[in-house]
Amino acid sequence: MSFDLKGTLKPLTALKQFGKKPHTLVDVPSIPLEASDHYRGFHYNDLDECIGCGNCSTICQNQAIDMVPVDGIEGKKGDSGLRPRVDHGRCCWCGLCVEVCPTGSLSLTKDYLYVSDDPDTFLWTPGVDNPEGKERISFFSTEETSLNDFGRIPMPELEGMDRVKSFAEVVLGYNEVQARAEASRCISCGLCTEACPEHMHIPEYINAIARGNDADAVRIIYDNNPLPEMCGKVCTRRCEDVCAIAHRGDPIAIRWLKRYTTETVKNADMIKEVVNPDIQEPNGYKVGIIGAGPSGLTVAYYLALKGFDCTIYEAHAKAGGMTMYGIPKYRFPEESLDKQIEYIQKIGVKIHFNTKVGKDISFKEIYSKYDAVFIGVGFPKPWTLGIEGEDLKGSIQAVNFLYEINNGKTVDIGDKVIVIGGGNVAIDAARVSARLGADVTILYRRRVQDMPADWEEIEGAEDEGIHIIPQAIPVKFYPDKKGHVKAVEYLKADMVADEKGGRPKPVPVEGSNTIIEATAVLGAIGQQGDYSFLEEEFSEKVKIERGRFVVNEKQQSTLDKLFAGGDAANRSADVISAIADGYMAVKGIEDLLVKGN
Amino acid sequence: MREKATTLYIGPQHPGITGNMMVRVKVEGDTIVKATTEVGYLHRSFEKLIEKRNWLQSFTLLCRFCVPEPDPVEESYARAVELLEGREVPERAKYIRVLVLELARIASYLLWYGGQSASLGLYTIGQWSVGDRNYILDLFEELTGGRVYHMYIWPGGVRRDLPKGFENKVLKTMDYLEKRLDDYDDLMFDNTIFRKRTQGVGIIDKEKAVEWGVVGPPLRGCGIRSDIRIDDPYEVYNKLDFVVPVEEGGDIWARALVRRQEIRQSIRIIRQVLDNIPAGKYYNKIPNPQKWALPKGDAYTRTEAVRGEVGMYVVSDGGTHPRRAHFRGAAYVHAITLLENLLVGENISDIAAIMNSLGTCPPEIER
Amino acid sequence: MMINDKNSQKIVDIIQNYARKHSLWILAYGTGCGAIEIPPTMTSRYDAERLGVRGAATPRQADVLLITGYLTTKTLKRVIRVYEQMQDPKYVIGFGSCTINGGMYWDSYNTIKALDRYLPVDVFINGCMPRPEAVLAGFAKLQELIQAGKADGARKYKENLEWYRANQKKVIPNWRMPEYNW
Amino acid sequence: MEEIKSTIIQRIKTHFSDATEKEYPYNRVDFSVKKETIPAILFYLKDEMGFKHLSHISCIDWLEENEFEVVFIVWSPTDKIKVFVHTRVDRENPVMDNVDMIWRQANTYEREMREMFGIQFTGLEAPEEFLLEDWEGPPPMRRDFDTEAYATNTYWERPGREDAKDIRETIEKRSGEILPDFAKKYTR
Repeated sequence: MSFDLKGTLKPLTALKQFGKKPHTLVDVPSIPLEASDHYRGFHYNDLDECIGCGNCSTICQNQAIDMVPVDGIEGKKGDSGLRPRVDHGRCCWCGLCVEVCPTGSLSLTKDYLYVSDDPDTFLWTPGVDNPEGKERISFFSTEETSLNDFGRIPMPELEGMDRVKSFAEVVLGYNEVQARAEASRCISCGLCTEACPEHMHIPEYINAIARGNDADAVRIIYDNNPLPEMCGKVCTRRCEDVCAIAHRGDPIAIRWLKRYTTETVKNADMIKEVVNPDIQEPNGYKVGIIGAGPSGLTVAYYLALKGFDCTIYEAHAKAGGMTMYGIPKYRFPEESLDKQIEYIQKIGVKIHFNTKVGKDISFKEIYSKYDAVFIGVGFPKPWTLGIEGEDLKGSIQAVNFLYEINNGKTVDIGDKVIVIGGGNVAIDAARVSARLGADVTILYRRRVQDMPADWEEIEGAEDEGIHIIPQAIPVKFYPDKKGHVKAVEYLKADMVADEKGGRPKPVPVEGSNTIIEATAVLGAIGQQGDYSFLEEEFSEKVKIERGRFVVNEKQQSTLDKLFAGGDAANRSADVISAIADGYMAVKGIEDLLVKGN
Repeated sequence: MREKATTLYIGPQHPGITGNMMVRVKVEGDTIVKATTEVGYLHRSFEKLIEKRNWLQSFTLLCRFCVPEPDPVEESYARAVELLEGREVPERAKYIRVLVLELARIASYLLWYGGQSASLGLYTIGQWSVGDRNYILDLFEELTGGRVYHMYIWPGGVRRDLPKGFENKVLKTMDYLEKRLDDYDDLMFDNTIFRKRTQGVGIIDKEKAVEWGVVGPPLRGCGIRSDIRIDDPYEVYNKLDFVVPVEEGGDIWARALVRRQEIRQSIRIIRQVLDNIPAGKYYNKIPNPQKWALPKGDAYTRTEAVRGEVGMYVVSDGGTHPRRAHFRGAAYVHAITLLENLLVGENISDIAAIMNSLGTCPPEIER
Repeated sequence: MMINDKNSQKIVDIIQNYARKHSLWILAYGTGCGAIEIPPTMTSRYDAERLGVRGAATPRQADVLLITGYLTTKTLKRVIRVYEQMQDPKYVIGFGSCTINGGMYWDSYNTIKALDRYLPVDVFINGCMPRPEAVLAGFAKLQELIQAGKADGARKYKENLEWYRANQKKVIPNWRMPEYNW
Repeated sequence: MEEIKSTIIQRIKTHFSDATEKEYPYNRVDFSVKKETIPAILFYLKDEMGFKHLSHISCIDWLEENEFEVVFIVWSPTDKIKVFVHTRVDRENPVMDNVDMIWRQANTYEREMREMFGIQFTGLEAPEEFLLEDWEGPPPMRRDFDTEAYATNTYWERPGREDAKDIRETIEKRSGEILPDFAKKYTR
């Protein structure tokens, strides 16, 4: 074996490193090294931003995240009141919880040092136990990086200027692919269920849609809502306001998904087949219901399922109440209402049409004939403006206008219509007028963003070429020679902040009078109740405050066997609240009659 | 005179810097006559656990298959999922992935420098190379947020874009490393101890190599030019200019030489990537992970890691959870059947060196 | 060393603990994935030897058993045996989430979840995986505890041997191990 | 590429009448065969068609169909093509032919499948235990084995997880919503 001189000496070149500055970080561990700018260290949670949706807890494959109550944080609508607590004996610092956090409140910090001899101290709540973490956030999600799907699947609609040509339904509805995709965006937190007056099982039916099981979705929906197609089309959807995804993106289209599901069942027979309700044997109790609006129908449906004998008295020729006569057909076609009413009738509910209580039948008779009575008569009477010229020809109440149109009649409104008000009725009236060929202007006394109408409706109106004049207070209607309305004078208003902290008030500006021409004026500033059917002996006993029945949490009025719901009892003035009232009244009536309390 | 055979247990505490496994060797004198491996010290049952993990959650788990070099596993999984779903990956993401993979390759080779030389009693190189490896890990930390487990390559692209000024930092580190590699050479490849202990030791038969399932540097050390980056190209490797080094001999020395050249090729690839990386999106967003279902089917993707072919066989039953994500590690073949074969006739003092040169990685065997 | 006089014993303890804390030899038994951060800790950048921490080849020479991450039941068996072979004073460091509450292997059928049920752990280091700085901080903490005389896991183990043994035998069905005579 | 693929399909189909093929757009061809054909088809692929490299062997438990699927993935270094050979094995009586004489490393895969799925390979010579030690439960990779339940029963876990479920219950409690039973399977 020969001696390898080069190979023996070469390693000695390591000596040339002698005297060079070492790589060693001599300060560690007494001064820990600062982690890099994107380091995934311990969690930090912004407690105010966090809504406790629990998505972090769901994504955590290590089950390291628990949702726990935290001192000083109260739950409210859109906030569960719980905050994530992280078990650092489970955490793997993958940061998926950060990527799926819908609000972006959860983040990771640069801190990574924690050493202890007690293994139980590794369980702590980010944000509560490390408030200093706020300054050290290094790994966070933005709208761009977040794994939540923030973009809503656009709803197919008729084009703005096409749709004013007819009363065809504007919204075309999702097809199956679109519905599955939209349902897949949902993170199933369930925050929405609390905001819904009826507490519908939203995450469950959306999950059923996402998994491709529409029949189950329908069944879940019918569990506490007998008029889902109505809700699917015209609901005020408070659920979407609190949607977790809405914090950084478009809320899940809960309403459209419900609409999609209900459209998969084509007729009343199919509904019955799919829902397959468990109808109980008749129990002998009889319940009378006044008004076939949403609340009345709900009461009738669920009581009928429980074996009660239900009879509805309806003044008009068709059921549905305001949803039938107040909502234009391009939003809510008659067929879809008919389908649902037919289904409810199939369950065994009797409806007497064209029977106005107080005229065709007395309230007293109903009250004595039935074991319990539910009043869901709604607000049929419009408020008036109380200004000069309001009773001129051509000045029409918007509700009446919509009633006539929905009844298939014609109303002469000319070609220049002014609508007064900013609620859904105002927008509906405006859009109907546009469909009748008129040039429409809406006068509203507050700003556009203050309008109580749905933003989708407002946008829809704008798309259809309807002008909105905000901060305009009408003061006078001018007649032409024939006594027909000719023009409207209004004052511009300034928005003045309310001292008590309420919403800003419009204050008219003197001398800002403007006059615009009109061939018709539609007033839509609200409706009120009409309880003239109550005989004196009842109206004395039943307490009515500010135009509404005073009811307890079971919708029971001051008379034991009299229940009330819908607009006649609550202030929400929407379909879903009416249904919720009906659902509660069912419990109340059942408790009263069957359980006896 | 025939000596009596004795049985020795090498392990389970790290026979080389390799991970926990045991080799039971029967020796006559100090020559091995029979070797049996025993594994299972690191079996965490990943493939069982993913039954309860969805497609996204699985990704954080699967990268832990191989600790020294997790990125090829992430890459394989991400690509398998993309293949199943038909998801496109932006061009920029592909370049970033190559950058990450090559950085991981370098980091892993630096660890190998330490392990291979330490297994032969040369400790200085390890002090240097493992220390220098920290500079690569610093880059990873800045890019991905983690030193060891990056969880960076995921289905659809990569998790975050390159931070500002990152390219320059990479180039600086590469310049530094290139100089250091020459220092390592002085101590390792020019060292007579290293030569004498590696040349002619642990020879793999070239004729049988492919059949035996040899892949990666050991196969190239047998004189067979085989590299998945070229044979079955993925990401943007077919757009990059690099050489797959080949050495004849099939012994530890040849394998070491292959690795020595490969680390330089990786630096070359990284420079090209940084020159050519396009602007644009780095990620095609996946849907809501809770409800992300993949179409029914299966996919097998292969990636060239430092140990050779690593692959991921992913099966979907159409649901939100993987039906199966079966990992194929190079060590699965190298460290069991091949090692048992190779050790026969060798000296016991070479066991650690042979294991290191094969890229033994028990966590990827046992999963 | 035992001295009858209380005050002298105190001084002896202080000197003894001081000596002990500056010579922590860790057993080179990287049990889980955490082993990957040990080479950086020991090499030039972090250079744990500054703290008196260095590797030891056999259990008899080692002071510290570093459990670097998850332990499968198969490894646990070996680890227990190794621990019992170690000479006093001896310490156990639990390294990473998996030793605290199972980490990401919380539902795995083959790994133990809480290390302190099976071995007396003196210090837990958080992280998955902990950075070398955290490892060094863990050693610093251990040194602190040793100086304060609180790192008495080995004593706890002896006193509660039955409890530990029962836990160990629950997860290791086939014990087949020599019982060390304590 | 397409040419090579069709040649492969043709050759395999003429030799093995029970092989059904499935084509993929990239360099992959799949065959499904009866389990008895496996050694023969693998021999043929390796010795006659140049598929020298055994890339992978995998097994999938199709519990619903009461079958195991065993997949062999082979690679031809010359043609640069992957061939997948699928076969199905009855789950109740999982017996298959051993193929480790074709590729020695198949031995390791078969040991693992024997341990993890309980598939028996006739003539397999290997130590009984592979990854597990003193395992008494069912083969763990079978889908009917519940690892979470096993882990909870066997290992002690640190207490502290009070609400592993969801915030849904909290909200339900607050709002008074009553979730019907049939809907519960859709709660996350």
